[in-house]
Amino acid sequence: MKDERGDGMTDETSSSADGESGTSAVPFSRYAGTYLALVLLATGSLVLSRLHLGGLSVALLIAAAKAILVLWFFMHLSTQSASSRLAVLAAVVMIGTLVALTALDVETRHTFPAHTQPPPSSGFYERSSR
Amino acid sequence: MTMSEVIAAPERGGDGAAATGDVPPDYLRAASGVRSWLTTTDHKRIALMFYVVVLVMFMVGGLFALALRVELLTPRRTVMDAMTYNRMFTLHGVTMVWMFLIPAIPAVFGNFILPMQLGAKDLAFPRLNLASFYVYVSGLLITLGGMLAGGTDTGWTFYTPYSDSSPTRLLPVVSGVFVLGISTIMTGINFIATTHMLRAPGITWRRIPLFTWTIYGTSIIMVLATPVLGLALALVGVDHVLHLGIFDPAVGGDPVLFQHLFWFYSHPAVYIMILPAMGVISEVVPTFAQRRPSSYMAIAMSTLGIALVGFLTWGHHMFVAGISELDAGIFGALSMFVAVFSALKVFTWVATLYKGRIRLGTPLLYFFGFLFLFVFGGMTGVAVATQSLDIHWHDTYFVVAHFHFVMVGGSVTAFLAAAHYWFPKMFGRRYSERVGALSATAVFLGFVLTFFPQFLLGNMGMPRRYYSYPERFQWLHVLSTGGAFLLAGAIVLALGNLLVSLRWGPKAGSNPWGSRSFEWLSASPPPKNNFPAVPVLDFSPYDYTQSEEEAHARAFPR
Amino acid sequence: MNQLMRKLLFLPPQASSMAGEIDALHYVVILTTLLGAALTTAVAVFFVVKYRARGPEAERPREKPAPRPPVWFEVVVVVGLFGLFVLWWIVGFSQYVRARVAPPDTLDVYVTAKQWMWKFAYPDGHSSLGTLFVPQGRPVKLIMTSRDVIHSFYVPDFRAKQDVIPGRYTTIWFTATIEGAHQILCAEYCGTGHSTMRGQVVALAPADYARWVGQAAAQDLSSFPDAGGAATGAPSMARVGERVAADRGCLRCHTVDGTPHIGPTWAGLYGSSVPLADGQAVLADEPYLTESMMDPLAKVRRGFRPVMPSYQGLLQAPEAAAVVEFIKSLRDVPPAAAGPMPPPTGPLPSQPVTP
Amino acid sequence: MPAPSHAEQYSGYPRLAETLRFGMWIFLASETLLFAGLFALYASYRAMFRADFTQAIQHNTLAYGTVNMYVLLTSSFTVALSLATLRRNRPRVTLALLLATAALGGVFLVVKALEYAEHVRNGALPGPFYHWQALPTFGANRFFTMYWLMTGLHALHVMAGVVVVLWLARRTHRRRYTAARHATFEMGTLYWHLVDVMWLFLWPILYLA
Repeated sequence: MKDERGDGMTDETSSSADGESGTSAVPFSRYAGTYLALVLLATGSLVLSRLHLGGLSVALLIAAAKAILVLWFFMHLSTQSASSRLAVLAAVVMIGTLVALTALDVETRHTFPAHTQPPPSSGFYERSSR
Repeated sequence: MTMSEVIAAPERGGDGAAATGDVPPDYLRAASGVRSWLTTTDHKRIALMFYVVVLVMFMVGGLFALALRVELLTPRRTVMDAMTYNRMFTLHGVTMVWMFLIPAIPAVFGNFILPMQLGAKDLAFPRLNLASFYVYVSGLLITLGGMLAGGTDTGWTFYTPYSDSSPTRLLPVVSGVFVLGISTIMTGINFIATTHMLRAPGITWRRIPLFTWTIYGTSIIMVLATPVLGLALALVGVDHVLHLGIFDPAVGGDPVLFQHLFWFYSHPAVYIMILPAMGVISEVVPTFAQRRPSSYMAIAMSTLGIALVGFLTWGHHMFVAGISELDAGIFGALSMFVAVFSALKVFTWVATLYKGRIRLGTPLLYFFGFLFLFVFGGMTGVAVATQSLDIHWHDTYFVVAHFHFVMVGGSVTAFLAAAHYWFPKMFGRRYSERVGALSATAVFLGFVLTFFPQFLLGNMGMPRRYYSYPERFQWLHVLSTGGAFLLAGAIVLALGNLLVSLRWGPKAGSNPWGSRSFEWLSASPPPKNNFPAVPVLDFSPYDYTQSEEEAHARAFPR
Repeated sequence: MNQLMRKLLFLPPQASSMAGEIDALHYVVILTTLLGAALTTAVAVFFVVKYRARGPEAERPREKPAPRPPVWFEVVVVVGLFGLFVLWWIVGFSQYVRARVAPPDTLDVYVTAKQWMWKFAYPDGHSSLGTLFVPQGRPVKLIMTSRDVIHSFYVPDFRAKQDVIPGRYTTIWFTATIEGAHQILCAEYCGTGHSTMRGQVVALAPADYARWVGQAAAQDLSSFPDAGGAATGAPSMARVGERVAADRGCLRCHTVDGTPHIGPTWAGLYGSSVPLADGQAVLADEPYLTESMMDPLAKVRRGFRPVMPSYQGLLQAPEAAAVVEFIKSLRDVPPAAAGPMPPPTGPLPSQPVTP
Repeated sequence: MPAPSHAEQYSGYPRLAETLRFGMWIFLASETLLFAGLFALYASYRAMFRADFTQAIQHNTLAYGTVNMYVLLTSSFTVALSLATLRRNRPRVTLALLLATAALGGVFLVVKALEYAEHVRNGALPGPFYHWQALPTFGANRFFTMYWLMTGLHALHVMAGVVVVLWLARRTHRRRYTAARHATFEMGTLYWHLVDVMWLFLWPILYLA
């Protein structure tokens, strides 16, 4: 079966806006709104940590929300081609893999203690308790 | 700029229509003088410059290997002392991994062939391409400087805490490899951008030739894994100089964490070395069988599979390093998963020979060498990933034999196959098939004689990186050393054959192998902009139901 | 069959309990590998010979594209292969866990790896350099640490290997089944003398081992540097540990008969679950006891004030091992109501009380 | 602006701009992987010394970190605005915003220097140089070693970002960019945003929880 002739340009390349004119219509208010949201989230995260609520997981969730805001609006990921979003996704997945599997190793060490005791020669305690 | 405008104005590019007889000069004669080479942004010339430097580094690494093999002839001292031997195996590792295997196929054949297979005039960022060559050369010089200053003896893995306390000069070698990593990232960015953005009209993702698919998969690994190597080496370098105790157990650090960071890069790095080799084989087999690959999607998707799942399996290098059993179990399972993709490719290649019209040629002979060595080497990889067996095999010559089977038996054999397969396209000449066939057979025999005894050494329990060894291992080492010299001679013969044919080889037409892949649509050697006009490639690169003339007519409509 | 395959593959003798089953899996995996490679190449050669381009017909383009194997065939091959690999993983992982986690009642020997030598400290007080004497047929657990860089304790005959990491304890266990000497090699690169860092595991029959233990104990124990006056016959490691504990002031806070005092009592401590100040509980095994001596603030027992000074640098590894043995010897002394004690009477240790 | 020599392989400037942006996004993905290694080390050492880490975080200089957080958020806002005003062809405002961004970057570095000075006074130095009496534990040693590595690498990236922003300012001053042709300008702003996103994640794990 012969391949059909002349189907148009590849899907990605024609989807993006035609050059620069498309993105200039972004109103200033959107930038200001994003900035305000970021500051509010930062302050919220600070207050939560001062009240010792939620701990690391909540703080990281808020940080992720702020990161998505910056990526989507300030860095215009919304108007980028699907390939750029793929790049961001791949980076996030790889970081998650490295952190997760490394920390899992340390977390589940049973046959021997997870963390180290310095050999006698290190003299660590003399220095720090001087 | 809609589709129709592009087709309507092919001549705008000022290349002159091929039909009017003033054939554009090929890229070799397009400009002359050393400056035109050193400041070129033509991906083909940069590929040739990479070719020369990569081959030189291959020879340097090979000399280190021969020195090691001579030393291992006798259980005690033969020609050098322990410290020299330890530096020699480190330099053999660093040279072969970062200066030859990783750049070899992507930077030489990827640079030359990828834009042509996509129908593009050049890579997305030609100046970045030239910059990556100079960064590569400067990385080389820094590392060679480190070698002359005595090099280091930590092995190419730089494990802490020995790399912190090693008396040798570690910093130059580590910073040289860091710079080589930067060059790898630059090349990776270039290839991904070109594959996404610069495909000729008509090429959808299902019509990209398979070699370009593997270079695209390799570039994903290059871009995502190399930074972690950069960080790991930077930490080791800083630790060696400033003693910040990052992994130092005396202040609570854990040396196993460095191994996590290092192998997070180094396992995908072995896929950087083997994926392009698979790409070359995926081009050679359909051409010599004169038929389409038995399953295009199998090879394309397993390339992406290897590129992505390859990131999840680094723990199988650390089964006995002191990681927890649960973590080791997870890594073991994921390692089995990634092995299936390689096996799928092997079956697809063999199935591609079915009902083909097979012509014999040197690249096909290299394919046979590749097939047996890669399948046997790859399967021993699955064996080493089986956890209880790895306890006995880890850090012995069994592992050395495994990765040489895959790296030398796989990547180097495919590198030689690519060198012969694309030789007519790159230089417009043919090499002598007889000498080619002889050297291919000699490479295979030399290889098996060198590395098969090392499997047995590993089973007997001979550890890696041993300067002196118990007497019972000696006769296998003598066998292996003999094989090493035969292998070295065979490789020199193969490359010598190509070198000679550069000058005295008969003229080659634009498509000596009768392949339908897109790079063969242009002249050999191709003009500066690869094709007389922007080709319309809306047909499969493995469509042997149309003749070459039909394909040419479809690609360059009047 | 087993011996034939072992000799064919150049494998060393199977001298440990695990070696036999590991080699069985080895034969299955290696045979499949050889078969797979040979079969694939044979099919390829057959296709090349059968479908060589012959005659002018080969030059004309094909009428219809070449046939593709049916999808079900590809699926079967992939799933079948994946199943085989997962099967290997299942067997391999179960053997791996059994090879890593020691059985309960093992003879514990402390191993210290130092740049280019192995040092063994036995529970009954004496130590040896380079040669490890073990009873045949009884599981032996090695508790290993390194003084400088990463080494790797590797005995090919036992199919056993474990990296020895500085600043941490890693364990390896085996049951020697064949008497005689089995070579120890270092498998992780550790410097110039990496290839000369060899030793021997000597497996003795139980009778010989008993006689060896008696005979070694009668020797002068000067080889045990910090044992102090070893005049009264052959002190076992526990007795040495008791003297070290007395000399270093451990017994000023820790009692041995279960009565409460400043620190938790050692009676019945070994193997019990210790409730910690931060709510968790930890098993009192060698690593916990050694860690509590070197870094007492890491895991403070609930109900006790964190006043214990660190013995870091004051206790050498053999002495620490001796004290641990002494604590283990009090394993079955019934602990009385070991609650916190009334306010201290004697002088508190010098370190200021942290909040 | 003279079309670069390889322009003829692109069907027009918009296509070249899109490719440059895509290339930049790949570079940003690669750059974040550099920090992934440090996040993995931090997570592992935190898993080892859980209590010591929470204790060390409470002893860390929260004020400096929070000020730096707001500084970088504002700088991200100003650099985003500079791109918007460039697209509205108001180069003078763009220049002002770029200089403001660079200034904020400078403020960040000054605050960071003060913070480092305080840590040095406390003795909270990495590895064997650590001698802070208040926290004599291993976990604190590990925390401050990771603290110095992560904030040090991030500070290097902030310096590089300031250089990039100043380079953009110089070319804006020379009217190199127009509303239709400013791909390299956008690439510079993307790099600065990356520096901000990095601190978004460093701030909680080093100062908050």
